[in-house]
Amino acid sequence: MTKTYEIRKPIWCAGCGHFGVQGAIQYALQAAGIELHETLVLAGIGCSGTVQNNIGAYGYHAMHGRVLPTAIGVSLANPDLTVIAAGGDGDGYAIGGGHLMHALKRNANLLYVVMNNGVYGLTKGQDSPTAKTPLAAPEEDPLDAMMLGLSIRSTTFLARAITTRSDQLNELMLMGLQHSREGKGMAFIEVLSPCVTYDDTYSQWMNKVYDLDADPDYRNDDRGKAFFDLNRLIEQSLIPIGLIYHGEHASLQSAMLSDVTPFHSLEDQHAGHFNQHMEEVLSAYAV
Amino acid sequence: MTKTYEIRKPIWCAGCGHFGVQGAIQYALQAAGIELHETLVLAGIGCSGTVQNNIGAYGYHAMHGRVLPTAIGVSLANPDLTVIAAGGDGDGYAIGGGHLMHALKRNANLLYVVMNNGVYGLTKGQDSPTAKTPLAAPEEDPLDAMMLGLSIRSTTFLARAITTRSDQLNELMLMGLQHSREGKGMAFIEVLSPCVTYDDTYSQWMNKVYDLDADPDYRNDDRGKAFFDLNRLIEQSLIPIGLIYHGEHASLQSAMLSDVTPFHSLEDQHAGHFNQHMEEVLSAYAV
Amino acid sequence: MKPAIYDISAAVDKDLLRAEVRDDLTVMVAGQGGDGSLTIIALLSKALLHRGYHIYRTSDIASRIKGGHAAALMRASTKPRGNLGDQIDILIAFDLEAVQKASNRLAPNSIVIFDSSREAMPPDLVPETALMIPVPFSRLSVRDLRRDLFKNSLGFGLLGRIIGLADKEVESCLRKHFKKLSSAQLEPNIKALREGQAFADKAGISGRNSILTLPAQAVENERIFISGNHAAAMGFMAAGGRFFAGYPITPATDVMNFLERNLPAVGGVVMQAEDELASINLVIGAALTGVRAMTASSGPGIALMLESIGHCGSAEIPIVIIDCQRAGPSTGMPTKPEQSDINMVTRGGNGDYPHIVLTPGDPEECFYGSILATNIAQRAQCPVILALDAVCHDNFTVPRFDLERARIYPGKRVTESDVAQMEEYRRYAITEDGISPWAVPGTRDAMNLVTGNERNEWGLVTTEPDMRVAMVDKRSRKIETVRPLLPKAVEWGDVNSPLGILGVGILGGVMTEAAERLAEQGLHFHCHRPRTLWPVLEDTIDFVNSHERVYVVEQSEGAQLAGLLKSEGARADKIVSILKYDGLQFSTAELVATIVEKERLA
Amino acid sequence: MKPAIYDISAAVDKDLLRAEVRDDLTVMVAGQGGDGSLTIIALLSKALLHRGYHIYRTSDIASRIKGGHAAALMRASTKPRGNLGDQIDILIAFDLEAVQKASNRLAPNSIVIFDSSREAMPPDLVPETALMIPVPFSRLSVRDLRRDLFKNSLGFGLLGRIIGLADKEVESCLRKHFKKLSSAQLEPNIKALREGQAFADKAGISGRNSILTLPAQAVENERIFISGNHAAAMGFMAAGGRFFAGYPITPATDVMNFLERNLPAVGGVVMQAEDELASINLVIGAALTGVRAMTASSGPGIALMLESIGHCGSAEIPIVIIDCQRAGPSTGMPTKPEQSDINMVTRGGNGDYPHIVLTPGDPEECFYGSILATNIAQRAQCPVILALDAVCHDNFTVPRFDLERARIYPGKRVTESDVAQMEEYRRYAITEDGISPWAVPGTRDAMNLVTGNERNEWGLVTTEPDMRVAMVDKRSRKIETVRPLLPKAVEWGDVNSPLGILGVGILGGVMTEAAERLAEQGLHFHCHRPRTLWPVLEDTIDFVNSHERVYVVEQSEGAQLAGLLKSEGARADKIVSILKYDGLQFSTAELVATIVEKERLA
Ligand SMILES: Cc1ncc(C[n+]2csc(CCOP(=O)(O)OP(=O)(O)O)c2C)c(N)n1
Ligand SMILES: Cc1ncc(C[n+]2csc(CCOP(=O)(O)OP(=O)(O)O)c2C)c(N)n1
Ligand code: SF4
Ligand code: SF4
Ligand SMILES: [Mg+2]
Ligand SMILES: [Mg+2]
Repeated sequence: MTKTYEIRKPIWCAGCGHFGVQGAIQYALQAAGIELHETLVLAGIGCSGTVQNNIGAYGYHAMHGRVLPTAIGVSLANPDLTVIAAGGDGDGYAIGGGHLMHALKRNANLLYVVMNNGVYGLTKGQDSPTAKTPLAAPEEDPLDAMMLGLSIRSTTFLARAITTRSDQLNELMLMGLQHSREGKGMAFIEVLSPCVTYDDTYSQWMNKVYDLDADPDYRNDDRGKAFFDLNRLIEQSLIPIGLIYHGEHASLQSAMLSDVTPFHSLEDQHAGHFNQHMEEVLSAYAV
Repeated sequence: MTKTYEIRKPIWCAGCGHFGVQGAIQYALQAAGIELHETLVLAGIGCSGTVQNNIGAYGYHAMHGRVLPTAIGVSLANPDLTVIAAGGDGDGYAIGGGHLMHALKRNANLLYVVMNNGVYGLTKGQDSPTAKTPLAAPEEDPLDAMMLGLSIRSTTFLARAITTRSDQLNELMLMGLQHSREGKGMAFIEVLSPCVTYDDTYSQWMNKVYDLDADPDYRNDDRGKAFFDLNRLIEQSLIPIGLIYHGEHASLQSAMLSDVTPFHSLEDQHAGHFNQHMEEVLSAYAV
Repeated sequence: MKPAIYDISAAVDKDLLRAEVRDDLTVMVAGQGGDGSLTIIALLSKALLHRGYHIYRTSDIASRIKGGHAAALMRASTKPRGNLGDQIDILIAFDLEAVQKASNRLAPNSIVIFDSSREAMPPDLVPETALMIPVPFSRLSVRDLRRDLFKNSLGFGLLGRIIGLADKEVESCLRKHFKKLSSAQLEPNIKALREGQAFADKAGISGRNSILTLPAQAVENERIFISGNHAAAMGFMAAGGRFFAGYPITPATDVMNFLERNLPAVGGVVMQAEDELASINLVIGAALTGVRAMTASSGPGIALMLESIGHCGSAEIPIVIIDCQRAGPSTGMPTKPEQSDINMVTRGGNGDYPHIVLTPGDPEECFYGSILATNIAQRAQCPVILALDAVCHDNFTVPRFDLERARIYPGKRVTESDVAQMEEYRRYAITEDGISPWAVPGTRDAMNLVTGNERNEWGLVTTEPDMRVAMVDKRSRKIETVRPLLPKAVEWGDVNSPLGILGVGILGGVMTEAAERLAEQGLHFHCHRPRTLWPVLEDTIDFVNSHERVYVVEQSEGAQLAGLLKSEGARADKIVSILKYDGLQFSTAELVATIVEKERLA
Repeated sequence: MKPAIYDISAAVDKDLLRAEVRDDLTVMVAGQGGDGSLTIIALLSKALLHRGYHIYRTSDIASRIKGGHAAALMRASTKPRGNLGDQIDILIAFDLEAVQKASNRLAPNSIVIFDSSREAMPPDLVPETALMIPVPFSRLSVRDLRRDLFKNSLGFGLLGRIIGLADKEVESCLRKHFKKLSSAQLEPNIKALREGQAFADKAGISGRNSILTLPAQAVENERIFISGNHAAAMGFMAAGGRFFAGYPITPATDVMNFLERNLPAVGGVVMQAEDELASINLVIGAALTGVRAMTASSGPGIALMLESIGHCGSAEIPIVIIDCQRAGPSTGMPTKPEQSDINMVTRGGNGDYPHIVLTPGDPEECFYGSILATNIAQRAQCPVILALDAVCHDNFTVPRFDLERARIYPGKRVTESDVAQMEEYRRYAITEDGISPWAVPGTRDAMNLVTGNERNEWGLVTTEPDMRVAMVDKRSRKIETVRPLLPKAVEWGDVNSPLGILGVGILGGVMTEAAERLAEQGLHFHCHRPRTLWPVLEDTIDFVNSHERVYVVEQSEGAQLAGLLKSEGARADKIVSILKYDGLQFSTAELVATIVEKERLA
């Protein structure tokens, strides 16, 4: 076998939540039987944004905040690839917030994993948009990306997990991966992934999570009710986890690629292939 | 009186919804008794982004998509000014989407008015994020900025109006202006403001609006229920208008400026004023 | 149709009806946005294209919504000319502003057709020797609901008579142009056309007794009439381009429009993104898979893309970017031309990154240049920028593009079977030519990492000084590798003259004509138009340094082109800058006068 | 405390305990992120500052999370030196990587203290003549929970003995450094310090019998020890800066941190924005009200701000931007220094826009330069950029800043009563000096419009060619108006020499030392360090053109500084570029060797 890059050992601090997230991605890829060479892991910039080096698939390190448009570009250009985008809460919710909103709206076939630790780990501990009491404006409420996801009508898969509950995390990761692989659209999974160095929230979060998967009354297929319930839980200072929403909506691929020739293989790109079309286009300009 | 710029006549197409929005802003300023020289109208880029020329207040033409951070900067630097930010749906929801999310989270004292026409008027009619059936991906659902606003916990004033119902529009505009003037935070008003040239939606929208203000069962102070109800209406292809949410939350100003000296007047800025503080700061570096 | 309406026109002096032969004619039609000026010029262009003329068509419109003042201009000539004539020979003015705008450019013997139902014409706006033809367009048009169409057709009918087109010719042109209209919609236009002709009859202007005439020209080669934007978009497709993402912005939106219409049919994808950051990163995503991908924008949007452009330079991702330059800085004047993004596109991003910038001079070069850009991006695995100026929106007559010349060079791509032969596969292998073999995601056993951090050959992040230097040097080498493929400058004029004129893009046309006229005055110039902006090619530096004095003509207040040349070794004491930044195009007369004056003082 | 642990150290050769006097010492401490290398160097710096030495302190850390390799370096010297010595005199190595990294820079008589409880030392890493002191740091430190603090204090105790500091001196230094710790927290550190001293005792190194000694120096003026980032942030405050918005990015975050701590107390606002686009537009908003406002970032973030910077140039909005340059392109090497944003900050945005770029060479210049930038932004109503290089994070000894010198010049501001005297008030009035009187929002009867579109004097959008030209020219004129206020270059060395050395920023130190040494070899140079990058000042162009040969030294592969000078008129044939882009700082020895070699070939 051709030698390729040596899978890097994670460079995270001992105890960092990101280890668990990486484990779940690896679990899901394996459980779904997806080959590494058919997988592209795109990551943002941050501590979280090194996960792509540790998996053995194709990896891409996006610019800070841009992992989602890049991942959508990949997913449209080569629908055969398994596309996993990953990044931190700073990457995804601060500088990348606008793209998140639009990615959720587009519903492209990809899995997006946010490692939410409430801080900017790599730049040494500034508050992220999910920080509990931001230094600058302590009365600002943290952003809840699941609520945001619910507010956008074309979302099809929204889930939150915590690294301390790895079974649930693994299961949700696998479901999300399959959702995207099956062409049902974008799976968005936020993982509570504490930063032990700059804001160790393990015990705080473990005490606050509320598992919707374990609540028989919760309906993850009803957007309005889901929002209502989440809002109530948040008002009680709880953090809802589990499969928050699961619905159906045309994916970006189904909307954009339904009638077109795939064009991702090199062989398709030879001159002459589309000459007739080009001649027609050109003729419209003929004098 | 010193002569200043000649208030420009609107350059919009006859029948453009934006006329009504401008009228409502003018109405609100007058009804609230706010002086024009104490008002800064910031506008984005787009057909909508010319409204600041037509009012007679101080005006600023922001870069495309950046009107909100600019407006927040103004509102923090000089809390005495009345700050009105305005722009189109392209400006506010596409390129400016990330800023919108964070502005809603910050809840600064300002009024933000989006003229939603579902198209990019100035660039000649491309689909905006609120377009009903976007050309590129016809199955994508339009963005509903009120739902988005509800999903962010620190929002305090969310309303939607339509230019054809000017009484309601005027009233909401006045309420929003007062909300921000009274230091209660950001008032976000989306106005359905049809573009007669590129997508004349007047009759379509007039038939679809559902007036929450007229619905005695609607509770605009209950975030969870409001979302639930809006979601139901949208699923019925209706467009909810009226005061969608009205709540309380610390404003950015109250969080950031409570204990500090105002620093917006030129007189405060002379050397010596803060010399003692500076000497202390400097001494920390003394050898 | 009440004959009364024709009474308004007065008969034209018989002496003028001599059907004077013209081989060069500049026409302007202007009025408010809804007046249909652009349509009349489009119709006239078509008619004269059929007669075998070279057409250059441009416009001058306000960046504001429908409405606002709009002028359309056209030049028909027997020689190809990429610019307008100095003077306007015929003006159709739907309002006073139109006359004011044209005023100082009207030829002494110009023909001015103006809307007599609006304001009165103030004195001194029009040369005394001009022929004035008052037409009550507005009054006539109130009779018709589709006001602008009516004005179009009426104006075109009259214009056809004035320049000696046959009524049949004119009508067929109109029918073709409106071929998408139903016959019920077409009918009033034909009627309006006839009214225009009847109006001419009344004024005594008939097929034989026209004022001017432009005899049919023999045409040797097939020609097309196209703008730079369309040509560049077409070139991208022809070179295998299959993914485009963009965000609307004047004057680049047209590229997206063109591709939205034409790319999906061959399996391509066109996406309108939420902003420019998304556009370019969507493009990067597509490019990562090996698909040829492009975006287009203008100054403000390109500025937002600079981090990403540098990233592609670093991470070795092939993308194509079109910058349709417009007058800056900031939002500037969105509908006005300039060449003032040269600094930005050549050296705007952070750090030192390899990339290539081409600057075509006409739609033909836009087409072949875009093919080259698309191929060379793959070849060098780096960003390639096409910097267009007014050429992006202006229409030119050019030889029909030869699709056979469009080749698709895959570059150093490696397939699964290639990889199977290799002991190890390193995405960023240090190679002699600076280009690393590239296996795209999906290729078995070739897994690799792509990053904008500095990295080792496998794509793993490193700051090890030797590896860093090796990587930077490798990236520089690839530009040297492709340098011989980059388009050299076009040179013409007097090779022996110690005096030179240098300019890029659309200025080629005005430089040509200016040099011709200067030669007539005994001032001989050697002309040079670079087509590659970055890297700056040797021939351009040599050109400057081997002449005594070189006029560097450009549309930028900051003399960006001159600065670029100097920074790459052109001698400052050789360069005399001629700058224009008023939002208008250079005219030949203006350029000639400036050079004559400067030569006098030199 | 079991005495057993001291048995591990061997006694040092008595002959070495001569307390050799040094006036220049370079020390490096390195290990994994948690090892506390930075603390030891900080403690040592403090101790030697007290002895009256000039200190230059820098670090070399991985951009990755806690952990990763980190080195801290310090030079103490009797002359002020803005760079490290060529060779490392003392190394404390917590792991093998540290020794490897330092290996080729170790002085022949260097002292190497290494952690003997980890890997064995491979041969040839350390000069044979070096003094090796093995210390089982890790083994010792397992006894302590706060491992890094322990290592710090132990290492510092030992180091103090080696360089002849009194135990009292060392302990008081430690107590001051850890003054925020509770006494319970402090206790183990004092214990560890004593262990370090006891270790020295065992090795025979005592107060008298030290290996080196750095005698106390007389200090004439008050001095401070500070980094460029802190100095620039302080200058901004001193010049009345009251609003800062930023987004974290290495190595600029420090500016935000400093201001978060210090600005609110005087009524200022510091905001962490959601991204760089928000940062700069928050700043623009504040600036619109007349408040002095600033942002800071590094390459990738500044790239995102270019549209906004050009906008401020166009719309005449005064803002200050700090670019803490780091090695690019793209994400590059975030913790490594470079000077490769010069193109971007001088000419990166779209169109031609007026602005100013300063590049200070040490923290003192950062402070006064930042004051100047803040004032001049108001004066010229345009963006001013401070382009910092490694000076941003490195610490220098500089004379205590004179706050009395900090003046706040309001520029052409007009108040309500001024306006009341005016017949009309036009925000963009065309003035001779290019600066228009400015009434901020809130001023009665002075309502005006601000826009990035081209505009007339009232701020109403226009494309009228004459107005356009008048506005562009006005904006250019204001740069000419403030040009005399811009800091000229610093020159030193042999004024009569035909040979020059030119470089900016932190390179001043290494240039100085190199020139001294070259002079010793009979090669005399005239040195020139520009402090204004844009506009390029005449004195710099003159310097290049009036010498026979000028070495332009810079940290950029693309020779950006040389290119900039050439584009503004410096003769290409005069310039010999010396480039460094391996992520390391220039060393004097390296620069001297390069120049000697090039001179030999010249
Ligand atoms: C354009 C740009 N701005 C800022 C940075 C600096 N930066 C690197 S990582 C990061 C934030 C990381 O936080 P997060 O995304 O939450 O990831 P974490 O480290 O917490 O996993 C920032 C601001 C950058 N690389 N690029
Ligand atoms: C950075 C940047 N990108 C693109 C543009 C071009 N542009 C101008 S207005 C506009 C959209 C306007 O749409 P909208 O905000 O909905 O306003 P409307 O005209 O519909 O009122 C765009 C894309 C720009 N000015 N700047
Ligand atoms: S700094 Fe925080 S987020 Fe980063 S690796 Fe360490 S624990 Fe994880
Ligand atoms: S184009 Fe549309 S949005 Fe713009 S002014 Fe006209 S009607 Fe209004
Ligand atoms: Mg984080
Ligand atoms: Mg719109």
